[in-house]
Amino acid sequence: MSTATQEARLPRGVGRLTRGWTIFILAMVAISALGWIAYIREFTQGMTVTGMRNVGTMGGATWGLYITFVVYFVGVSFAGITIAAVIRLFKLDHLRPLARMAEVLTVVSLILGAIAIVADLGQPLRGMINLFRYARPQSPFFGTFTLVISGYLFASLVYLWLTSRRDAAVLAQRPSRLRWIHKIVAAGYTDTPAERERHSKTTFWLAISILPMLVVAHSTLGFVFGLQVGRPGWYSALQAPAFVVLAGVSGTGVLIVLAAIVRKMMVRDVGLNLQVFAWLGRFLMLLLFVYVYFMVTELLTSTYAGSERELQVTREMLWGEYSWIFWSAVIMLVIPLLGLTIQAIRRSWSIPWLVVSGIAVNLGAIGKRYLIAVPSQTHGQLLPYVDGSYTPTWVEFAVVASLLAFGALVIGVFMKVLPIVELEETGHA
Amino acid sequence: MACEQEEARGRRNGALGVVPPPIGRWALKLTRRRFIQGSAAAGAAIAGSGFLFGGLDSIVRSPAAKSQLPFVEDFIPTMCWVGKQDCGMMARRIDGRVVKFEGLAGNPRNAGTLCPKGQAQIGAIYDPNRVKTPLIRTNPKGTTGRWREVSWNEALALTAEKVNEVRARSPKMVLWQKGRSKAEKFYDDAFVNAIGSSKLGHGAYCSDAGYRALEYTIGLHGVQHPDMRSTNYLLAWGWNITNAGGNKFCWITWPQQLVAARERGMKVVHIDPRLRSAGPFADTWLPIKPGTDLALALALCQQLIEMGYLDRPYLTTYTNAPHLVGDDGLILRLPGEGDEMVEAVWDPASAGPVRAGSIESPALEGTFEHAGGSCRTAFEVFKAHVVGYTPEWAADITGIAAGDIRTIARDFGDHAMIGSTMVVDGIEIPYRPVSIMSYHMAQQELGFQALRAMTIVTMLVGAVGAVGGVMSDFTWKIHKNYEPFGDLRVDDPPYDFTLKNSKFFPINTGFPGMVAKVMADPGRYGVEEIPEVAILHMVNPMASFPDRKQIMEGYDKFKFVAVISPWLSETADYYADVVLPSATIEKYEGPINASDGYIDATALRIPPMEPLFESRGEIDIYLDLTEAIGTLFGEGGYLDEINKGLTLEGEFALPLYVKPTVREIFDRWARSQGLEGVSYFEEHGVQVKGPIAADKRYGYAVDPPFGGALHRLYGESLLVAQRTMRDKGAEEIYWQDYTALPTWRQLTFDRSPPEYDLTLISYKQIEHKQSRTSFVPLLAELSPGSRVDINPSTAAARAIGHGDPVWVESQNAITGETRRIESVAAITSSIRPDTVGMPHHFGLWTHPVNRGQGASPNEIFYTGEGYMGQTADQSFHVKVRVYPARGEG
Amino acid sequence: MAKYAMAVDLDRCQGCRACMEACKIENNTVQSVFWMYVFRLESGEYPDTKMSFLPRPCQHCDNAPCVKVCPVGARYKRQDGLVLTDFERCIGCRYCELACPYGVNYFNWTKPERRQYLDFDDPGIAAVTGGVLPPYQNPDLAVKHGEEQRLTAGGGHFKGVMEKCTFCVHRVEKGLQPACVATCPVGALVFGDVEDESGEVARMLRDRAHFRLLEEAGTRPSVMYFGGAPPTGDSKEIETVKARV
Amino acid sequence: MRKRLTIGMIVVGIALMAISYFVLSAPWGVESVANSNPRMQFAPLVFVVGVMMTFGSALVYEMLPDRFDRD
Repeated sequence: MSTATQEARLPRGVGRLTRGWTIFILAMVAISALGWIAYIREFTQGMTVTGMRNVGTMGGATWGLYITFVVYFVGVSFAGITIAAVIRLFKLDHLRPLARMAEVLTVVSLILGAIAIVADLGQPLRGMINLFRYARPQSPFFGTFTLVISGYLFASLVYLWLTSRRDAAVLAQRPSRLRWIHKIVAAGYTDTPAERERHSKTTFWLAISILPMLVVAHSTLGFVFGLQVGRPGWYSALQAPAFVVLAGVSGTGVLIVLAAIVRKMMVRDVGLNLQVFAWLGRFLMLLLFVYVYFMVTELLTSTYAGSERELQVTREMLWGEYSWIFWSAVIMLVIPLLGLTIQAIRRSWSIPWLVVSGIAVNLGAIGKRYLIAVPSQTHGQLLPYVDGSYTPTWVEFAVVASLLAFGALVIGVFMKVLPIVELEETGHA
Repeated sequence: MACEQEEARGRRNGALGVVPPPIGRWALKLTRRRFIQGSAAAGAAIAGSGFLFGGLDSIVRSPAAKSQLPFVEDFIPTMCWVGKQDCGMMARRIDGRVVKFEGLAGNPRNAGTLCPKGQAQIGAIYDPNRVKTPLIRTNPKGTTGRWREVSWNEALALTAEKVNEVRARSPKMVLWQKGRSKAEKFYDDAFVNAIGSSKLGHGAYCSDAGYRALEYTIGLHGVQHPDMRSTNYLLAWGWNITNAGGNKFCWITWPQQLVAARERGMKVVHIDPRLRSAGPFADTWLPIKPGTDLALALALCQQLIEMGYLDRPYLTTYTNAPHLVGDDGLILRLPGEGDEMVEAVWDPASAGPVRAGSIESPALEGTFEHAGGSCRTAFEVFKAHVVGYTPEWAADITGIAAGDIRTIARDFGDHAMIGSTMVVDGIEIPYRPVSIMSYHMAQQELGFQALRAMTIVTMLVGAVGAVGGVMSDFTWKIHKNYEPFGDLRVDDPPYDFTLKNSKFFPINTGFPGMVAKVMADPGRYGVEEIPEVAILHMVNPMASFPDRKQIMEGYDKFKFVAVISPWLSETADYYADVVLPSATIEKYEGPINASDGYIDATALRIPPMEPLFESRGEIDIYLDLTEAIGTLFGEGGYLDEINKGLTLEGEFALPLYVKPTVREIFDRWARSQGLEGVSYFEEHGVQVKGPIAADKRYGYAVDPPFGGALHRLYGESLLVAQRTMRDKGAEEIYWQDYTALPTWRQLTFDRSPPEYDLTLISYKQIEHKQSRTSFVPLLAELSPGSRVDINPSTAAARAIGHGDPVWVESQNAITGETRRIESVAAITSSIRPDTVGMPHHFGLWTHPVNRGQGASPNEIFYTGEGYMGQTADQSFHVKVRVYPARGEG
Repeated sequence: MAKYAMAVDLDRCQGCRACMEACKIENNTVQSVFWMYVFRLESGEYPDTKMSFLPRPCQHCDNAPCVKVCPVGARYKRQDGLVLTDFERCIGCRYCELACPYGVNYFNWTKPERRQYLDFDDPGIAAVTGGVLPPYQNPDLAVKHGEEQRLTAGGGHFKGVMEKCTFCVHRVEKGLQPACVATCPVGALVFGDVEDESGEVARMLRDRAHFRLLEEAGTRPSVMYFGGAPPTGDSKEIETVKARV
Repeated sequence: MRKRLTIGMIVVGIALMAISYFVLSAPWGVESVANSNPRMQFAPLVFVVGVMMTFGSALVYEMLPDRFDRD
């Protein structure tokens, strides 16, 4: 037999480089490259090439698109690991096909978040040293960088690896160019009952320990904004919980989209059936409900009881410069919510609809992240500075685009190295 | 922090600002300490450098960092150069390079502090856009110049040749024109005398109508300002408190005295179309209609008289109020000793006219029959004159409520405390703690008479020269104009090109705008000879004078123009044949009065470093130029004139046949002042001579009182002049304001068509000085460019938003000409709705920093009949309409 | 140990902005950076217009939000009350700027030499200054200060790090007043040790009422304002400088 | 043995986190004065190592071959 046909037998299309896939990968590489060009420009000339400027007399926003996406990426990571953990904990076996992609999603988006932070630093190289050298727990930033980026990323990686070992082992039994990788990942896993037993135990405990840490991690991110008295529109106890929930929303959204894509790609049924999507749909609906509720209370407090400046920021958001972003974000969140609710009631789920909702809520989420970051800077000055404005430059757009592309790239590659959907329990030893 | 406590105490004693320790100790201590720290820093710098720690983008430029350590630090006292105030500065030098200017503690004018302009001079001296070498023009004049860099010798030779060519024929046709002169003795006097040229100042654009008014009325060279240490109630009449200075002193001296006075409880009534000028320092703001100040002043006179706030002893003794005026408006005269006639007063005792001064208490009021005719005291005439000028009448004209006018008049009268006295330096002097700051009030159509009326307001309560009252000049020496003004000369043509003693302007300020007009059309004014060569000294007529069009028509006539300036001025750009680069601060200059009105002091500008590029100090330039012209040496030469100007006699006199260095000249002068030499100033920067005694400060206390001048309430000679002017066929527009008593009439600019519904005024900003600073980047950053201050309601009515581009279009009510400029709307509630204001500092083009700064209102003001006063002084008012510039092709 | 503070007398301030200029020259800050800023404010409607001036240095808060949030301790509070930035440690995250309610932080968006006021690469000038940039560069700024000997004085050091008013630490350690205080023509700015009873600041605190900016934020500023009144929501800024680049 | 090692790692990991957080890193306290420097440089690194150890324990637990126990 030629290796080709042998590889053809690798499940889940692992190792099979279709034309479409290659084109996709090349495209992603191209976009990432563009981002690098942009970033090198920023690195050499300074952040003057971005649209960011000082608040106050300079009338700008000093945190812009980058931070918006840091928050967004970390948010996306949330859903992945949560769902994976939930599946493990509550033995939701019919959702197992989601677990792997969920885990991958988490790892990837966390990496993107980390990169985005570095891109936002004026002294990135110093940053990488000084954060490890001097970081202060007193700074809300501390949690973001220790817990979220390092701890959380590391934990997810461990989790991903452990849960991938069995599949790797299975693949390693077959000859292929990727065999060596599979051997490494399998790390001597021989599918004995004892090992399975031990494995499920480990993953169970991992899941248990990851979940609380998750909440902490995302809350700390919320605190980065929520603890700032000096920023109308930021200082709020709701900031942290709202962050967690919106994180869930965006993450679940991406997961739905990803699942749908995988479903399309897979030649055989891999168990990504309507039932799975229905569950995701309900989950998303639930989160959306909670988030919209938070949003309303937030608005109510800031408009009803808000200080002069609070009011101004809210005004700007609702009717001013940022209204278009705000209202489209609201629509992007509310319409899917309605759609999902209707489907939930009618107990009939349409995958296309879910995908649309998935994309919509993510756009909505990005919009909301942007609105948290920017208006409070341009219109939230407590001293009588003239209002400012912020428009990202191509550099920022390019860097963000390349980050997204890079994420897609990694997932794409992963698919061809390890099964993006777990292999069924074949039971053979 | 010993130094700090010293200061704290200093502050409480009224001395403001930091007191830098004496230089010697300072330099030593510092240099040594820095050496150690320096090397430490150097080490750190190397360690801290490197890619990882951003070393690549490290200390702005690395050679700098290296060259600094170790370094030598020293301090050179000098003087600011940009303003009229010449504040004392301390230049901090590192290895001989000036790194900062700070206030010179010892100088009374600024007490160790500096304004933004002074601070920013560091950016001016290092400006790479200065004129670096002498330039000779290579293209036709009247347009942007192209230049050839030449040696000093070539430039001087050419200038000398052209000057001599004209001097041979008639020296007066060489015109030396200055904007500001910082060493009159060397420039206005010595140089001008040495080459026998005519000279022209900027006065008529400034407060000169006011100077003439006070010279005429009280014999002093200056306009009204308060005795700030004692005044309790001040009419800040158009005083741009937070942005500009005032008469004699300027910003920093005035603000320092003002805040002290405020803390003492002085009330400030701000009379100005803009509130921005006084800002928070106004207790009351009377937003007056531009150009109507005379009406308000007359109403105040009417009220003071009505309410009986009169200082009769003063009026009777020191003014011509009791002098008898006949029905013909002329003063009744009686034969005195010999054949001279003496003005008469009414003696109640003998019920007949007697010679003024011959009795103690003549009648101040009353109408009397005498020699078949009736006569009244001048005061009686004045009373009758103002009786119609009621607050209600004034309210319509000025836009100020009648009630407010009454209140102000009453408060003014009350605060005057008429009859009270105070003992100062052991002399009992009348105490009238009310005053007026009237600087630049003269810059309007009725400037001369408005200032006369405002002076009379203070005369009525006897505040002139009283403690807390009205000051005007440093001294009470009667100005040389006082006598001649008593009998104005009105000659027949041909006239001198300044129209001195002409039927047009019997009182004449010497008005460059008018001169330009005359040069454009000499025949029209009966002038035969016009200047051919101009030497421009620190002046930029094209940019800083109104009516650029007019100015250019004048300058087109010059055959040769030499410009002395550190930067390529706009005038140089268009008209200079030769540009001689002068230094900014880096030169010896002076001597300059450094008094603050209470302490007498003299200061000298000391070069903190060598003149940059090939520039030279003006005195150096004039030494070289006169040498080239051939009038440096000998009797009547430049050196001789300097000796006269600085009164260098005997051992101190400059030898007439040796070319001295400037430092040597000042060394002789300093020694003639009883100092060890110029080194005294090189160490201290200023010579403080001590407090000014009461008998020098207060008119009542000097001997004779008021310097012996009889204050002219009634201006007979003005009336006489008017009659002669009419006889000689001058048109009404010239003679109409020559009236014995200030008389209101409708303003010319008000006759513009109704669509020109706004009045444009121009103003000064604190960040800038005339046209000399808007190209200094540090200042251009603080105040970036032209704007039109416009009231919200006015803007709304024209659909103009803040920051919108707008056209400002002016109309000349006499010629019908219209002009327009584009600017940017600045919406502010601190200006009258019927008035718009623009800063006058912009509209320059030769310096890269000026690009995009926008236009200057000077371009749309007009010079000439109707837009200048009776004394040939520029009016800065014109009717405009303002409309959005967008949507227009 | 001294505890430095600044007193601002709003009854004296003429809004001339000399302090801003003195600060820029003393600290060699680049274009459109204003460690010291003076608001010119207008409120009310014609003819009842009110005007006021409000100098805004860094408030050097005792409970400084910027110090709290700095992830690497580059922004720190000294025992003598000064809040400073360690230019060699700052990583340029700009978190301090967002935490600060006063808007006093300025970031080096690009290499300082690119934001000079003029192109000083002129042989004529170099002849005098030896190519130093800016030509009036203050050497004290290259020197490290304080017990910790950290590079904290002056501006325009590194690309990508944060800057702000230092109360002229390099002058204060020499026993001089901050540049803004030294130049203020009307003595509206007073600087000194609050704990020194004989000092001017302490005296003013004894004799006169004062307020501090945004006290409700709990930042406990070291800058006290005497006379005048805090800006209201009605206060509108006029005559802004050229800072939007 | 494996279990012990695992638990050991978790304990040490958490200990490291706690120590770096409360002891090694910048001192706590309301006043912001003098909490700009960590007591020990690279304390945050210790924290991160702690996190990694804690979760790394899972690897040990799962991957360490059983024969360890047998000996």
